[in-house]
Amino acid sequence: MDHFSLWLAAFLTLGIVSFLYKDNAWYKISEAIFVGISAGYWVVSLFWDNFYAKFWKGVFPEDQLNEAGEVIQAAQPDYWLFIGGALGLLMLLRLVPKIGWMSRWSLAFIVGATSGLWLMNYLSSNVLVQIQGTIVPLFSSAFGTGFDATWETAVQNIVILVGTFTGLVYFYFSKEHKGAFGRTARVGIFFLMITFGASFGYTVMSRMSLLIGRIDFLLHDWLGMIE
Amino acid sequence: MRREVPLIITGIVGLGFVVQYFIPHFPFSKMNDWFTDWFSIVQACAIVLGALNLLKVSLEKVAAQKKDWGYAAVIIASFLLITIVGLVEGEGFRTPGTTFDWLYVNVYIPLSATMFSILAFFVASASYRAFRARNLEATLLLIAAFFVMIGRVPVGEMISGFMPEGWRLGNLASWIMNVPQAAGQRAIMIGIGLGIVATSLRIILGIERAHIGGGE
Amino acid sequence: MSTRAKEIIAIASITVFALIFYIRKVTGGLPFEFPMAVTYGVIGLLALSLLWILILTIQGKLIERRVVFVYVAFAVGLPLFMPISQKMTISPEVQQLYDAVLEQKPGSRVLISFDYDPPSAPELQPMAESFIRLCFERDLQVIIMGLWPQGPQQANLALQKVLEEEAIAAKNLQYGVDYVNLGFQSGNEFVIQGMGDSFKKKFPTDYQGRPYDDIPMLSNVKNFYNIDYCFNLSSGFPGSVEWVQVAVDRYGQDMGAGNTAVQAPTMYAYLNANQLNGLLGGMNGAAEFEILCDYEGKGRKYMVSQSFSHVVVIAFVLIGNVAFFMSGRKSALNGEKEQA
Amino acid sequence: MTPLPPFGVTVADKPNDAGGAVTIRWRPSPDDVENGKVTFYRIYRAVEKDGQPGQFVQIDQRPAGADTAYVLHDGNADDELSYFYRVAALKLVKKDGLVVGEYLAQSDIAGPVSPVAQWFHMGRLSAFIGVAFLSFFILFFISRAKSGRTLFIRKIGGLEAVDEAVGRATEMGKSIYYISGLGDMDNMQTIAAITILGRVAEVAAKYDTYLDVPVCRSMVMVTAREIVKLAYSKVGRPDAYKDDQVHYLTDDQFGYAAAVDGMVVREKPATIFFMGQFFAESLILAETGNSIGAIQIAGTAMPAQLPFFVAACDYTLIGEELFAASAYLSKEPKLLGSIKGADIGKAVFLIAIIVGVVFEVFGIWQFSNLFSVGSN
Repeated sequence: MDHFSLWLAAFLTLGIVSFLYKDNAWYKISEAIFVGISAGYWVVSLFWDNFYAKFWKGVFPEDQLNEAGEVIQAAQPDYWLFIGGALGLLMLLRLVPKIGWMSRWSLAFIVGATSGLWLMNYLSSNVLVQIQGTIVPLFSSAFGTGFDATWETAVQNIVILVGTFTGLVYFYFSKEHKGAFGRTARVGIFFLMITFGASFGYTVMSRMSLLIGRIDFLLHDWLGMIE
Repeated sequence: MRREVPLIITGIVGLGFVVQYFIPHFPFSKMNDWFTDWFSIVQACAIVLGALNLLKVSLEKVAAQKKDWGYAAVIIASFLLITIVGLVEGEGFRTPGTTFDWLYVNVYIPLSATMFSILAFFVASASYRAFRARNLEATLLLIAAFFVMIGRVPVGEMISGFMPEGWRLGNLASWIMNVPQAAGQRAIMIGIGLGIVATSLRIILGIERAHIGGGE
Repeated sequence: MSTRAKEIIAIASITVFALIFYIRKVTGGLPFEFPMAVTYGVIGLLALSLLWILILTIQGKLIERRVVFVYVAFAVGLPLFMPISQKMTISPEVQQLYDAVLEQKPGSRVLISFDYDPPSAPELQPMAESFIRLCFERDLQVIIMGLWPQGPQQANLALQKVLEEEAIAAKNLQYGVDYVNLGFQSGNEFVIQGMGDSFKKKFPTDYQGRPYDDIPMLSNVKNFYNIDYCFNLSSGFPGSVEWVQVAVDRYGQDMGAGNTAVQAPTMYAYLNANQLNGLLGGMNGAAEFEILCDYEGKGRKYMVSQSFSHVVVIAFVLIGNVAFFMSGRKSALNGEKEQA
Repeated sequence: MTPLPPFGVTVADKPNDAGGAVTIRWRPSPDDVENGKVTFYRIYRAVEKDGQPGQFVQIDQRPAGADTAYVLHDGNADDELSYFYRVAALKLVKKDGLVVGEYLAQSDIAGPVSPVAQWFHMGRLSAFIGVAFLSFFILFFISRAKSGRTLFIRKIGGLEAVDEAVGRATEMGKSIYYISGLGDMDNMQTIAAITILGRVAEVAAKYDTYLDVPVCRSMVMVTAREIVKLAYSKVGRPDAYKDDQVHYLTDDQFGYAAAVDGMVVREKPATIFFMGQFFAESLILAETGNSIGAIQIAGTAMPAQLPFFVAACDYTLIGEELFAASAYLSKEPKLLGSIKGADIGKAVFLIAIIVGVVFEVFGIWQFSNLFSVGSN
């Protein structure tokens, strides 16, 4: 990196960090550049990656040529993409106030497709597979071996079973959390809290490493103070 | 027309995408792929609306010379700069050596990496403030966080080095992650799955219709 | 003095400070490293100031968040100057991943998906480097792709670094024969879905625009059925979750993953259900994997700072709680909001 | 030098697919042992012509070393044609890293076989039964709710607080922020968040409190505008709605976080809602909101972000609660019916877990297979 780009990157880095002290002009400039640059970045990416590469090239593909300029594979336009183009066009009708409501068709399509897809994907991956994973022989080390598990494995299996069961009870909405049911749900909350605590603890590590990366940039790449 | 047509579209399309899961035969086998492509095309069109809105709001600020209008001008300038550069440079805008790539490496990356990294500070201040053993629930949260944090770093191994193999802090952290944590995670996942099933059905059946601007 | 003037003075003094060191660097100044005595001194100072914060907190003075911030900055920054290293034990899920790679016969095809961008590089880049290096060492064929636009660029950085290494350079690996970078494809999980049908359809050309059919090592690769092992480096969506849901659940692919520490807890459920057969979680996973692969990467160097920062966070949690109990559980610290 | 060939080669149409794939199975060559002669298997295919195989062409090469059997899916087949296959064991002789000799042993020819597309994925029968049964319960309770029976739903803390939180903003004369996360409209969490926005907007309009919705996806902006506008007119204040209440910032995760952070510290809203899909920016946003003393209500189905919201917000909707929220807030019987229906599904699954575990303990494994989901 040449001097200018290093200093520019360092300027912007410190500008964002200065927000920690308080909101100030340096941060505001960095923020404004960030918003502008990133919005533009996505406009450009979506235009080339999605609109051009997907739609344009899909509908008007070029023949694949070999080095001699002969056609090895004739282009096969994918006319299904026109549906996508139509949906996109409908979306853009927002710009015309009178018929802007037509963009709802396109939204309706997207929301419908998303609902259908997510319904099945989550039912299988999140519900069925996880339930199957919970149904285990508690006391055997491998399937069909009877009651030969070490006590550690047995405890582990039982804790997972109890945690999953009580946690699900907590998410049961149509019954007041009172009495035995309420106590079960409370155990479920305990498990949820342990889950949150553990993933928080685990996350701390990740967050710190990001900072290490940035400090490494400032002290190593920019100022050359560390190895 | 304005309300009914979108409802019918949502219902039919939703049902179609449920059915495709079970039918390996063409054309159902292709629906998934098609939707991805279509969605990304719609996304590319829709961003025009967002970008114009950003420009409009910023321009209004500059025109009215509202407080901090100078920063709004910076937004407009940097947005136009990278957009024009990226569109002019063509399909290969990401190739190393282009102006777009220069902006990406020297402006975009430092900004987003730093914004990401200030999380480290927030994590520390949140732990200082929020993790108090106020009640049993909060205490469990705290204890789990504590053991995982200490067990996942070599310091934990040093402190508990005298313990027998399998009982050190690192093993305890792994146990918490693999057993109670995984159990809680599983309950959350199953709950989310069922929540999504119920919400999807509401949408497909047209009971939940806010997204298309329809009330009762 | 007006706020504006203060701000200008602050920026100016930072600039002067930076310039001094920058000129020093440009004129060939060497990096600093603390001698051992200074190292212990610094650690002592850090500990003393923590004690001071504890005393303040017990007295009921909730220290300002900015003090916490400064403290974190020092705890992460200073260890980078210290000449110390740490002992580590290998977690079973890391070992599992390593074994899974070792099980692959030479010539097997490994698909690596780079689903992250530069901000997550501190954690994932060391994993990428040591994993690719291990594959090359074991003579596995490496196919690279990305569901994030910047992923394949990160892959190239890792490749470059690994290929420069003597032992690997001696193998004289050829692009297109031993490894290939298919580049980025938009469409999130549906790309994976499409790859179950045909790789070529999703990646008609590689990163440089070379047609799929022109790449020798891909001539027998139609879809997942021709892939022996799949590895995914991810820092969010789309990432390992989607890979498991589609490539593993739908196509029965064998798979391991490297995740940022944030994502890792979610992945344990999949690890338990055997949907994954190996996991590297965060910097720790990266460092452990480096040890297994016997590779000197940044992971282990960063681990020292990591440990310090952990101790600091743990210390802050403890301080908060000690003060909370000593002040009769009802001080201003009682989880009330602080204004800063 | 030549190894013994593999044997027991069988071919069949690959089931449960869209056609175009054939499954080839074979048993290892007797020489396929550790440090044995076989290094690879080569798979050859020939198109059927008048009942006879035509020219065999190599389609794949697999490393040797499996224990008992090999399976390969040839996904390059054409439904219109029939194929023959054979597998060869290969010994490579290397010298200084270069291949100097190849010894091949061909198996018997297997086939012909022709790939077929199926109309139902048998492996997904359990998912089919699952969805049918959940839909039945949900529909049943929706129709019961329509007929006027009241349904009990337990209190959800975060949602009870919505009125109070909006009321506080009104008292303080400050605005409310609604952050709908990073997801786009192809994400159920975002769709759920947007429907909750409708209910929050109604309350805000009723109290005449300014609702600011900075978004990071254009399509979400379009949808959110529809919803907020509708909410305002529902409570009879269509004039108070302005399009720019819902405004786009940038599609970028941290660009968005930087901008929202700036807005929060400058305008100091009294109440902030975080609903939808969040990633790492969750804590940046929530801590900044916390630092200005705003009341914060969060909800997400991203397990990794939940702890941060729990730590920095006043109320947090956990996972499924986010999806139940719009129904809960609307108090509409039909919507509540769907929650009840999903609950019954949950109860059945809970019982199934217990029953299943008991079966497993006594060595009956078929039950848990009911929940298996077939892959492609």
